[in-house]
Amino acid sequence: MATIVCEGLTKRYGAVTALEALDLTIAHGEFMVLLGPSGCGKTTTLNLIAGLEEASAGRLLFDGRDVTWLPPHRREVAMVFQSYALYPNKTVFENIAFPLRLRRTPRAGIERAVRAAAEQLEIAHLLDRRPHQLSGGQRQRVALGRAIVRNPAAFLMDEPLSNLDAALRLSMRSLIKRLHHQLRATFVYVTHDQAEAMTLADRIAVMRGGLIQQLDTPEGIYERPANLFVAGFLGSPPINLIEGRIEDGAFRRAELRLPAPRAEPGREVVLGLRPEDVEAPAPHLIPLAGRVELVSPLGSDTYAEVSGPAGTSLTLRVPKGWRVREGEGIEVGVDPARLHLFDRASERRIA
Amino acid sequence: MRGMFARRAVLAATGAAALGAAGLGARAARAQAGGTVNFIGWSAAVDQVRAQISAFERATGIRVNYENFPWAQFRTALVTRLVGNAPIDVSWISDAWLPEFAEAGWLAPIDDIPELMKYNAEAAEYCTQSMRYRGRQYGLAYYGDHMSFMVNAELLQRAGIAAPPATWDEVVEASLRIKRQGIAEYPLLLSLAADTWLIEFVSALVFSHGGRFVDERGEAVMADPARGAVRAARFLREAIHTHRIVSPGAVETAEINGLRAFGSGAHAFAIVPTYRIRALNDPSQSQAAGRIRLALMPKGGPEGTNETCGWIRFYGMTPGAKNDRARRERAVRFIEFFGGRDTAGNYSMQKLLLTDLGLPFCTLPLNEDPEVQGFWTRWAGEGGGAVIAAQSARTRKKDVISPWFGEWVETANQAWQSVCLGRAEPEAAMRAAAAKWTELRRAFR
Amino acid sequence: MPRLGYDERAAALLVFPVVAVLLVVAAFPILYSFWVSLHDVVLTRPLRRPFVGLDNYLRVFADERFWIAVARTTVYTVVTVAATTVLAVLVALLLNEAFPGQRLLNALLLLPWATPSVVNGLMWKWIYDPSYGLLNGLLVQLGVLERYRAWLGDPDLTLLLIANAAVWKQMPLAALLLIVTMKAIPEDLYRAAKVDGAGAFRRFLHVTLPALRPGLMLVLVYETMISIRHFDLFLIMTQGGPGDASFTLSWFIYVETFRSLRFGTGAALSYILAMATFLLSYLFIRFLGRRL
Amino acid sequence: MSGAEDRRAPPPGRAAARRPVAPRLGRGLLLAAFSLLFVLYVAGPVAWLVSSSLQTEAQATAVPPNWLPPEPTLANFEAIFRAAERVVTYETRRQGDPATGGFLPTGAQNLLPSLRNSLVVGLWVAALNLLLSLTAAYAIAVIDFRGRRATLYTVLATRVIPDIALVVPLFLVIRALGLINSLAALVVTYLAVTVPFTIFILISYFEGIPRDLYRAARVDGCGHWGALRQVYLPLSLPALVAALTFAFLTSWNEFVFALVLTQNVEAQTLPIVISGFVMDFTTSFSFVNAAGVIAIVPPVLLAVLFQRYIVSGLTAGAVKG
Repeated sequence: MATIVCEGLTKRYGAVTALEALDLTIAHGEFMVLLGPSGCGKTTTLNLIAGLEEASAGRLLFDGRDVTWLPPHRREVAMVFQSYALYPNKTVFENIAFPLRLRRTPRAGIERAVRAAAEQLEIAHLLDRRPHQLSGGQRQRVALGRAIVRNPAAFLMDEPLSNLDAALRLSMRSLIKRLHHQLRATFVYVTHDQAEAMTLADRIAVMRGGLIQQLDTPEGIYERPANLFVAGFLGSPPINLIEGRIEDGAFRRAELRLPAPRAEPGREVVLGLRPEDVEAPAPHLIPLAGRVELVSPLGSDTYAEVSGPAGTSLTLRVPKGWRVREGEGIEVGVDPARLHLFDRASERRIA
Repeated sequence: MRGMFARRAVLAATGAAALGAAGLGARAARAQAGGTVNFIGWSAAVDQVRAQISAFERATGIRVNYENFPWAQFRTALVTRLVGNAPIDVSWISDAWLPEFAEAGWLAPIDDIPELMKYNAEAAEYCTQSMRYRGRQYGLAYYGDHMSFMVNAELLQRAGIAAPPATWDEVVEASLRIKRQGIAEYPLLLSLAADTWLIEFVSALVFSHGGRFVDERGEAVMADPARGAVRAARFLREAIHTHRIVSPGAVETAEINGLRAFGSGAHAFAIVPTYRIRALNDPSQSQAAGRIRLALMPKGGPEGTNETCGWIRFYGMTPGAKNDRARRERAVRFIEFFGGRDTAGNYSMQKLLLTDLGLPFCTLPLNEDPEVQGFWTRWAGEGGGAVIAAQSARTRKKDVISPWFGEWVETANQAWQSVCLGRAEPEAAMRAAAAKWTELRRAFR
Repeated sequence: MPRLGYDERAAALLVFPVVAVLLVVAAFPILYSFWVSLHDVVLTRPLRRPFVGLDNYLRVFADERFWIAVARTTVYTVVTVAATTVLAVLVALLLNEAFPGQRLLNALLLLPWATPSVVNGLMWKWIYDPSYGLLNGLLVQLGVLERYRAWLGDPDLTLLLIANAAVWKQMPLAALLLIVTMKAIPEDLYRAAKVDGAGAFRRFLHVTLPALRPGLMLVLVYETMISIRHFDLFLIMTQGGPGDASFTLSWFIYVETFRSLRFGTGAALSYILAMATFLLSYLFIRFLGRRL
Repeated sequence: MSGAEDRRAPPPGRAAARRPVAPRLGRGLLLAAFSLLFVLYVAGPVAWLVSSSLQTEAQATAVPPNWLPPEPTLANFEAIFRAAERVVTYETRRQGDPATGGFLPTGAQNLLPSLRNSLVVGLWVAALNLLLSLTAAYAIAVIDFRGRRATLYTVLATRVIPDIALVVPLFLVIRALGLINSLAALVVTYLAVTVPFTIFILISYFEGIPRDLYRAARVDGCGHWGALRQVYLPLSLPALVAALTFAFLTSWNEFVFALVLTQNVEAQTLPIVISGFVMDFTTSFSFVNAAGVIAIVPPVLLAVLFQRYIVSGLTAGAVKG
């Protein structure tokens, strides 16, 4: 179990910089999720922590010990992969036992540890099989088993659920969460799936272009996205973004006008409104009207695409109990406190 | 040994030492140990050499390490071994290589070794001359021979030809007659494959046309239309393409294959090394046995002569052997036992080579040996020995022997082959060969 | 200069043996050969090897044998490569079909490939033999020929006959490479073509051939590279003859080097051939690679 | 039965839906014809080689040829295996020129030693080649190190140079190393000849092995050697067998280097000795063909044995092209 500290960690491939001076401290026992689109540097970060790639600059500390130049097999980290990465020529038992064998664990110890891990993951009956005889979910359990059978400094997970179908993904997600609670170990989890990030993480690092955009708890990131990218990346359906400027303490775009008391006047801004942040009109809310273009019922919720004022096109969650039809008008209320304002030039959050 | 050690060090540096340890290393040095003579020759008379070796080993207690290579590869193999410092003591050498090898320092002169020089007194003069270069002698003869004109007497008789033709024109005439009568498709057999015999065959043709490749001063005269070379080339071309008395396959007929074809009785005339007469008249080796007779080389053209081309092969000693006392002593005894008299005082090897294979010798005293005289009568027929002796007196050594012979002969072979194929005019081909000669001669200085 | 990490140290260690062997047995000889090509090295005159600059190259270019050799090599290479490729495509098409006995044919295909080239040479020489050869026997028995004739001795046929021996040996590997490529063609493409109403020939033209491109590319480059440097067959079968009918560049190199013992010009010739091979492969990959 | 009858004679209107019998028959005939041609072309020459090796010299050189041995004899093979036993003295020598007499090339007794040399060299080359190209291919395919591309290109570039161009300098190098006429010289040379190609095959194959397996092995505790041994080695068996076969066959076949680098029976390989027969004074066709048959047997056995692997091993390397 370890605290992981990245100090100015940088990775370049020739002229391309995959990771730019990353500073990140992952506390002991913390579940850290690295979230971002492909190519954002999250997997590079994971590989650097694992030692699978060598840093071009910067330092990496495990519990204060400098491991920057330590090859992976001396770092004591365990890893789980999107492709499961089970050794096709070994049985399930041997797959799980493999790290222990490499550490010359006594035979009895291996037997015990593998059995225990298998029981915990409910794959004890599969131990004699080979990977190609298993389903995707079973394979990922085996991969998890191979990770937990040792006592690693950290668990590194590289999109472990991306290859599973939706239902399995949910159950595996809770399995991983349970494991984290039981093991109380440091987890670094890479994903591009915001739902996974939100449900699993103690903290999320949202990355883009080799830089951390925001590092915060899931709630913090959702509630106060640090910039346009983070705002746009989290939330489903995505946040509505409306360009405009600040005039007289309000956001203006043609006839649309929304209060923005703290923003300095004259600024070019982008206003963010999450689809779910609308309610039935009420006195303390700002009214917003438009015409319904498309209705998407999801069962639990219904979303509507609305052509709003000033030529905007918005996706809005239809308040509970409402019935809307395409082609009809709609009017909802927006809580000004839930509006997000970003500087258009710097894309940073203003309030 | 120091050299050996240094080599090993290099080896180790290149990571090959493991191979050496695994039994893959160079083993060449081993053969030097003990009382051993390292002798290499081409793969001819192998059984006779082996027989003589076992006698030599019994008589002297010196062991012989004998290796042989096919004649076609021999010169290359020998040269690369000499360059590669292989421990050779004695080797068979062709007269054609002598200037080249002597210049390169690969052969040691033996004229300061009286044990060997004393045999000159009993040897034919042309043999001794053929082993000399720049006034020094380089060996003792293995055998000396010349190209002979042979006829299949039976075919001649069937065609109603009484006496063997005396000129090449008569050969053409007789051949056409034989061909017309359907006795033989190609009455004249020539082996003109581009192997090492080609120069001897064409030299015999050139000489009998009264020609020369090179004059006394070493200038190429082969391209001179008035000298015999061009005439000989023209004869070849006409024989193949105009008269069709020589098979167009001659250019891929090696000496050995020609011998077989002649032995099968399919041809009336042939140019063959004299020593082949024994095989040709041996019923176990030849269907035409008993019918092959010798005649003087026909004369060609206005200046024709009965001259033919002769050659000698000899035992040569390497400088490495000569400069080492013990090795020299063994090598001298070996050369004497094979090229001179054996320990019992007999020319046993010369006699063995003659009686087994028909290889003519250079040692004059053996001519008086009744066994030898009986041999010629038996295999060359009545009077055969006399023809051989007469031809032998009309034998010239190759006039193209020079330090640049090895290079020149490649070009010359191609030129002659092109003529045979009808792909080059005789004049042009000879000009090309002459040009190469002049170029190499100039470059040599 | 960043420090050497574990990866680089391991890589250096793992690559070192190969690099060492190649340095000693390939790289050094290549450079040394260049040095030799600039000197007048004649083996029979071991004490004298003056620097002559590019003289050896000029000598070679001025030598009419060189241009003959270039012509012979060109003809031989073109014939061999073309015949090998066409035959290999046919054989690949045949063996890519499923039919009884196809496995046996597949095994037979390995026969020429596994035959040592020396044996290949003597086998064909034996078949072409003017006195006893099978080719003569066959043609006479079939009534095509009246009597036995010389084959390799015919300068107009020599190169073609040698090429035939080469094709026999090389075709299997080429066919194997093509079969492998064919197996990778998605079945859907054929189904689509069938639905579009394409017959067998059109399917070959519009589906198989384009998909074979990488395989054909490989075959062409590989066959060219080995055909242009063929040597064994020439030594065994004709020794450059008759006349200069099979006097190719590689045979010229052999003659110049090991018969004439002129290592200098031999090395220059070798360099010229190497450059030609290199250039040719490059051009192939550069231009044909796109269009084929 | 009647149902079948019905189907065979459909009403004229449904003719279009009938299975096209004629084209299928045509295809069968076409395949049969091509197969026959194929078998004749590919196996014919070898069959003739084998057939004539089982004949006496007279039978083999008969006109018209004996397609099959009239009385199959193993005399030629016996001669090869007995060649070394003979001791020659004045009494036991063969009289007459062996060129036309005994029909046994003088190099005959070198055949078995050369067979042994060929085997030794082939096996060493195969083994060392595997070791060398395995490690190098792993490093180049898997490890990200500076100079990786340069290494790959250098390795491949050495094969662009024609063998014949390397012969001269190689001869001089091997001579300088004092290795002329040793099997080691051949082994080292053949390694250089075969390694670039086998590295190429293995790299292509390694690149097909999921990268995650490598990462898993590394975090599980393998060093590079461990990853190579535990993951890449067991998973690339077909490519390894293909590489091994290739290396063995190449050194078994190789001629030019052996011709120049070896000098006698101590190091000469089979092709050299056999080519010697052809160029010797003595040419016994039936004997030479028997020697040829002996030279073909081991590689053919190997090729047929590993047929499956050769094809699948080549696959990865080929298709990428």
